[in-house]
Amino acid sequence: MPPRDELELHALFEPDVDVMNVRRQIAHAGVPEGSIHVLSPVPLSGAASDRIAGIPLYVVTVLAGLVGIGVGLFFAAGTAAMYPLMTGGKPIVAPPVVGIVSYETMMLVAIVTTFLTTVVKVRATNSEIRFRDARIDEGRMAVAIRVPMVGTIAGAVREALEQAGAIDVQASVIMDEEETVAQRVGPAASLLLPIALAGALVGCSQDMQEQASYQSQEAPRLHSPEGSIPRASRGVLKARSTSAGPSEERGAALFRINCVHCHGVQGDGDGPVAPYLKEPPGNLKNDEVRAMTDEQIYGVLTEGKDMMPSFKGELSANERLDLARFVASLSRPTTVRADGSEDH
Amino acid sequence: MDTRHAVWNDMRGINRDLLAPLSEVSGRYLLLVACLAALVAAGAGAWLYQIETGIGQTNMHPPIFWSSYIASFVYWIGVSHSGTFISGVLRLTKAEWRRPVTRIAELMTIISVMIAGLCVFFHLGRVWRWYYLIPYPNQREIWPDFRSPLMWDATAVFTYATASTIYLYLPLIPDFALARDRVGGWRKPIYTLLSLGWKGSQREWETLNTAIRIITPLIVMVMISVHSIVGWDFGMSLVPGWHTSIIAPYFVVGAVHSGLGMVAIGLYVVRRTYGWEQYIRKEHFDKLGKLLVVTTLTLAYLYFADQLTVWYGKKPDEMAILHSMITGDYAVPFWAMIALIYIFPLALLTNPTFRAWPVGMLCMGIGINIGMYVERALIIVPPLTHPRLTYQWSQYFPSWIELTILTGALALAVLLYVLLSKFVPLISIWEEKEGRLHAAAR
Amino acid sequence: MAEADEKEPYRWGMVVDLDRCTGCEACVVACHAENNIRISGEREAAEGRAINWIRIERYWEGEYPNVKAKFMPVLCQHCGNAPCEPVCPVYASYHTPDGLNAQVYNRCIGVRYCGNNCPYVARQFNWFDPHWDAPLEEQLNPDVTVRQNGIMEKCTFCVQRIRKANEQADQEGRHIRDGEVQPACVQTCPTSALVFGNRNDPKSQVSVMARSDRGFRLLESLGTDPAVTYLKRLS
Amino acid sequence: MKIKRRTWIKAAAAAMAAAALPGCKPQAHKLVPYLLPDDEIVPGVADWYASTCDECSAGCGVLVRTMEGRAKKIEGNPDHPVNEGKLCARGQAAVQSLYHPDRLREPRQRNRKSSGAFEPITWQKAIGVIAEQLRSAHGRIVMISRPLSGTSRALLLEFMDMVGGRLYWYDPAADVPLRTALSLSFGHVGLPHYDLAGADYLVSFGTPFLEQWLSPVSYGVAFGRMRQGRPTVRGHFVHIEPRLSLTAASADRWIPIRPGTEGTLALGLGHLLMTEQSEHRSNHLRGSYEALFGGVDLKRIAIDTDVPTDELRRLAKECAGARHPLVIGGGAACSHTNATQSLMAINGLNALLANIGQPGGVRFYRSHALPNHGEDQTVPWLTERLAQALLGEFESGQPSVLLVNECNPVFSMPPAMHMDRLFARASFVASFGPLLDESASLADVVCPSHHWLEGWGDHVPDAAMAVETTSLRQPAVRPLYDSREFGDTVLELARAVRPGFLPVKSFAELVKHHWTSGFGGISLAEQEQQWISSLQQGGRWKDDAKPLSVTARRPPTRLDPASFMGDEQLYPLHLYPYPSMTMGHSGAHLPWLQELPDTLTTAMWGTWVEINPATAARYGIAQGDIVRIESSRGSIEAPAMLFPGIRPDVVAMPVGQGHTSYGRYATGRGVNPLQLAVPAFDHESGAFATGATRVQIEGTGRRGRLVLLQQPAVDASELIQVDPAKPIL
Repeated sequence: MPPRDELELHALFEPDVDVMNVRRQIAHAGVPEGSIHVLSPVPLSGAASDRIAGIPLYVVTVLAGLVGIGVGLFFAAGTAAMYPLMTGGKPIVAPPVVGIVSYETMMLVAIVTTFLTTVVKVRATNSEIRFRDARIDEGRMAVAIRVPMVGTIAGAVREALEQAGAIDVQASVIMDEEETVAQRVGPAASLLLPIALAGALVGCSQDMQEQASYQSQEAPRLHSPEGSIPRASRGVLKARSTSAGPSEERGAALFRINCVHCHGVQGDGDGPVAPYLKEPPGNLKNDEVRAMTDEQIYGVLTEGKDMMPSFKGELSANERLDLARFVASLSRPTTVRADGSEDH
Repeated sequence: MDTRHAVWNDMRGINRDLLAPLSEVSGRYLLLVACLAALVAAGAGAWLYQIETGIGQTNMHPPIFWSSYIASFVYWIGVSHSGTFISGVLRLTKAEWRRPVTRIAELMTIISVMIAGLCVFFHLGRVWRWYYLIPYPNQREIWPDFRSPLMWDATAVFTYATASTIYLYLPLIPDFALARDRVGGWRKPIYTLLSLGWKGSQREWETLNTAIRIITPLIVMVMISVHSIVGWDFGMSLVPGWHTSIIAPYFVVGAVHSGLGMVAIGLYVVRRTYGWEQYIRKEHFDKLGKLLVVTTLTLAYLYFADQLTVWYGKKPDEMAILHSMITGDYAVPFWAMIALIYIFPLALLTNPTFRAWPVGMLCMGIGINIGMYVERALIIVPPLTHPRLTYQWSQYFPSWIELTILTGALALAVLLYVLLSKFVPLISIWEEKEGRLHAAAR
Repeated sequence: MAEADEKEPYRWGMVVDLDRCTGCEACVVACHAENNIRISGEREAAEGRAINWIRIERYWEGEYPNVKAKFMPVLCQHCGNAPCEPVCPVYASYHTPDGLNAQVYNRCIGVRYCGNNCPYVARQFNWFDPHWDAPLEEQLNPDVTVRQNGIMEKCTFCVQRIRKANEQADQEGRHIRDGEVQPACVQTCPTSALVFGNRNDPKSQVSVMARSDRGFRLLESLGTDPAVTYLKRLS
Repeated sequence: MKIKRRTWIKAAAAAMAAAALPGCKPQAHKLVPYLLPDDEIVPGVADWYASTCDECSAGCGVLVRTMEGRAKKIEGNPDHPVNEGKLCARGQAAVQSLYHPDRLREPRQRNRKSSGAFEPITWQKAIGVIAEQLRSAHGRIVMISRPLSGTSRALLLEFMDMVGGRLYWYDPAADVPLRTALSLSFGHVGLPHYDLAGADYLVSFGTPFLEQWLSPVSYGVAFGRMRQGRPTVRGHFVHIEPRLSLTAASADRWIPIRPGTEGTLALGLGHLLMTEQSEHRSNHLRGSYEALFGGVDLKRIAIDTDVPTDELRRLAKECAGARHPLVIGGGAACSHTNATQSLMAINGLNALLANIGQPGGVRFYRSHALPNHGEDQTVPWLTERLAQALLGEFESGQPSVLLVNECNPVFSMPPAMHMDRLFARASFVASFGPLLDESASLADVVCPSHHWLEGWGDHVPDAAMAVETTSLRQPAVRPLYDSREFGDTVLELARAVRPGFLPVKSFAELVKHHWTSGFGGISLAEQEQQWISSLQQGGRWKDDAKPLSVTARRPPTRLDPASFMGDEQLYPLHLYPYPSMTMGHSGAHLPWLQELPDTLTTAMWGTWVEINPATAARYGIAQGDIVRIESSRGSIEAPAMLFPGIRPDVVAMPVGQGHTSYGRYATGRGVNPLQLAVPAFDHESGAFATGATRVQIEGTGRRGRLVLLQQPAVDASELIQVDPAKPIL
């Protein structure tokens, strides 16, 4: 709305004035029909009403209604199709349900859009008029005309108004107004703040994260009773269904996981940790180990030997047996195959 | 012609009368606000106690999972329909006597919808997780289940709340403009904002009237859909006594019936406190009484149809409920309800002198509302206390926590109404003027 | 009857032989021990809030001296068309592919419509937070969530046992054998009145017994298609 | 109110920041690794320990699910012959007795003279004090213990021989008259094996075998088989009892006889079997039973027992016609002054029906035990008459030391026996139970023993079984408190009195020694292997038990009518106290059992009195009213329960509640009906006739509080349904 040098004339009339006649006179005085506004405390029926520009309101409502149905379809049908969860044997997308929800959203969007259009239209029309005399509400009529400052139209219109019986005519120059936008939005922002804060509070409760029951590895840790043997005990050797590969492979795998860092990849006792230990880890290929039976190696694995810790808690009995067999195979003269390659 | 002229001159008097409540604040008013605030505080305290310790503070137990909170929710939604029904239908039928009544009724609508929403929160077991009901995108890829009648409820009540706020606000714009020019102080900037710079030009009037003419039928349709959905909350279940096809129309008519009662109360109170005898005339009470007779007859017919089929059909699980109401544990509230919402209205409202007697209409309004509250409770509780497996039959009576919270909610409603009456002119000023002009023109 | 879906190998169901049930309620205590069900105490029990996922209903028939007491173990029937599922606004109650009516505790906001809609009153509600005097909480089963107040709970056919059996069977590359997974109540019932198994497998014991001419289903006329079949008592 | 654009942007930014505030982290969960890895515990994986339940003397095999050292759940051991993988409610609730909040945490001593409060003391001091008393008692020692078996029984016998004391078993649910009748009839000490699973026609005289009787789970499993176990046969079951008990509810027919006339009915049945139905049954026994069943007037019997003669004839005809008839007696039949005689008559019926030793009948097996278990010594039962004699002895100036192990005579014996006076008179009392119950609170020194889930032991079933079973008990969790194994306490006491009592280091080793020595001559390693496999299996059960051929020695010669205490006019009704089906005599301290609704009345957390609706109407009593029940010994009050399944001249009350000191869940809850019991004993066995008291009832006008599962929170729920279809319009 660039500031223009214009003048706004206000004429106050008695309620029983013939509005149509006044309007004709002003038009006759050279003012275009569009810039004459008749102000009244109540809607005047029939003739005095100005034509309304722009698309009729009911079209907006109908269009908004269709959009509303689309929104309803998305919410009820679209989401159900995206996250299909069976409930009560009912179809994932149930037509009557989608119908009801779409009906509601249609109404919602239609009414809200109609309202917003009305607000825009009302703002648009009354922004052209600058001044409103409080006495209109006490049973007076008023006519507001906007005329260019320069030129004789203003004087001609003022006369026509006095002739038509105006009680009081005023004129006011149109001022520049740009801060109204901020004026409008400031209170809205302050409204936003509490809502954002309230939203923040909600995400803070931790239902059922703190369980009364003891989760695994939660303090205080208890030990199993001495002497008792559970049904599927780890400490008792049992004939095992050969689920994984042969015993050698399992032994090798366990060796790689548990023993390599001290006894070295080949079992020579030169593992990466060896230099830092007080006593060097045993070389598994020396003859002392070769002389040991599988059971003895199994014993060392179970109880541990001087620096070496007991693996009773780490490995089950069968795992220790596989490991013992593998260690034995390391130091025993490997059965030389026909092609001379050693059997590791 | 001179009467029209008299009307024009009298507009100043109308402004003065109808804007009077906005300006003076009497000692009695402050006392009323104080004690209402105390009641609301008690209710809020009881609610926090219930949230803190658990919803076990109520007297609910299996098989009774719904009780007084849902009964209050249905009651307040029912009362909220009065506003839309009266202003909507009366505007559609262009009944002249609607003018002073519409805004009083619409204000009730807004407030009771809010209280209804609040009752839902009282009812939730984990109320701090209410936002699971909102369809917001989340990484858990889970969404509210729109197949549940409660989600229809959520959508419908949200739509209804927004629509009725708009329907209240539109006719208020001219009155805000009028108030903007006459009331100073902290309310002036708010009025300025809310009046959208209203000047009263014919084009604005035309836009406003078309908007109201468009939204009126829509909001009546929304009103009917919302209370049918509230009815379907019960209709969709397998509970004997709830699963009936008549429940939707029955709820809608019930809503209007209790709504009209509440409007009658509103009219009498506003008229009595502000002395607006010549605005709210006996004629209004008479017309309201006529409407009440219509709703009473329809409601009686629907209720009789429902219970007749149960009684004649003699299905054991439904008969048990009927028995518990007619002769069993719930006989006293049942017969009190029958008297309050059917017998007294039919007996008294049919004779014109009673209808025109405001105090009578006040008592009738109060009676109908108490009766309808008990009726909602009797729709919910007896069927739940008599499930099909007789082993689980039980009893229920609200606990003191529930009663405190619900009285707090009622006090909050009245408090909001009383506070709003200081901010919004209770009778639509321009419609009053327009009405008088029309009357004078005839 | 929801049709047996080939893709999904399991559809769990139970048979209750009323001719064997003596009302000894070992199943009730076993269920309390397995599923961390709270001790509600006298006051809460008097208010009708004692939580039992399975209860033995006793109905009197006849007058003294020829009076009879008939027992009816009632638990969640895991219905095919469960009335409690579509009414939940937040999907806290839905039907799993293997035929269980699942109750998601973290999702439930306590609207309690499912409680109303269950004709068997099989759903229980947590009105207050549970409390165990120390050191009773040592006994709580870590595989089952301890529910807080505001949440609906019900029999889950000991879903933690079913899932463990699923994992075990997948690990060994086979289907779950008939009778391998048993809820706590079925396992401890002295007279073996409760039988649990896969209704998709016609040769499983539960399918065979369900076809017995003594078989009936509780409140079958409501069309809920319950997964629990009762066998009529003969005396 | 002008806000510049810039200020507005700042406000919006602040709002956004506020929204991002709440990153409140959940509480940190610490994972605590083991310092020394535990060889059995894998985090998140359960260990299953096979053990034997010790909540009652049946000894069912259990598997205890333990997660990281905490017992979570008890389940039946599928391989165990007693319960075949099943468990009763009490067995399932045993985990709560392990973690019971009121368990004694360390030995305590009470100074009788001073305040009487218990102060904690060390184990050495406790053992020292008790040993000192044992030494100075010079043989005047009485030990009352729950019935033990296996190694603990042998150890206790040896200990008592060593200190020269007298040992009595005491168990309120022991049905002593039945055992006496069996030993008089068949000269055999142990309980036979009633083969329900094989029977096709069962007549039960008051036997609560589906509630808590001898071995409830094995009878439950057998009943299941009797009903639906066989494709073509469905066992028929008739129950004869004044009250419709839980067992009667599962019967095809319930016959409500007048209390105390079970024996008379048996006579009538025997007479009919010998005369009218004789062609069905071989009557080689006719001679020996002629005296008893011969001269009997059926009409007289019909009047006495209030059972019409055609009912009696029908019973006899069906009994004789059945292929595997079985007659069992016990429970209610044991609670009268003619209990033993009635039971001998009832057992006589089995002899008449020639089902002794037959499948589906009464089968006797050679009682077996591991070597050196001293099975030849029989330990006498502490009957109430014997307790009265003991009291007389103590009061006549010869008080001796009293040792009490895991039983509560002060509460379970009727108060008329004045057990509290016996405890007061004793020179010194020591108690070894886990809880401070009524008896322990009168003791001078209390030494808590391990819970059975924390200790070692073995168990030989009380009743004979087709499979020779010995089950083992191993700890599933480490002991929670400073308690000791009962066996260890006995060993230490013995060594304190006489050093070098037994070479073993601990009771666990003693059990292992008994078991491994029993495996015969195999190498040490093999013995260890056998021991481990027994522990994993939960015991040892060879499948063939050697049947014992038994002949009916001395048939009963006469049957006296039951006598009742209290004047007929003043006290017209019979009091019928029965062990509560959920808690039994000693389960009141467990919250799960308190909360378990009694299936018939659906009442929980309290005591009630069951009255026939007609009688209640006559006295003007409604459901839930407080009723005063009065006998010549006193009066108590309890809420009334209208109970259609009881004779009009009988009022029944559950026994098990009314504790004064038994943990927070039982103390001060409910009322003990045995307070009304007037002293009357069964002639032969000396057991207290709890059913021999006459009472009067009257409404007090006050409303009681009945906590019901059925029709919850309904204060005046009539149990008898008003027929909803009754036309009212």
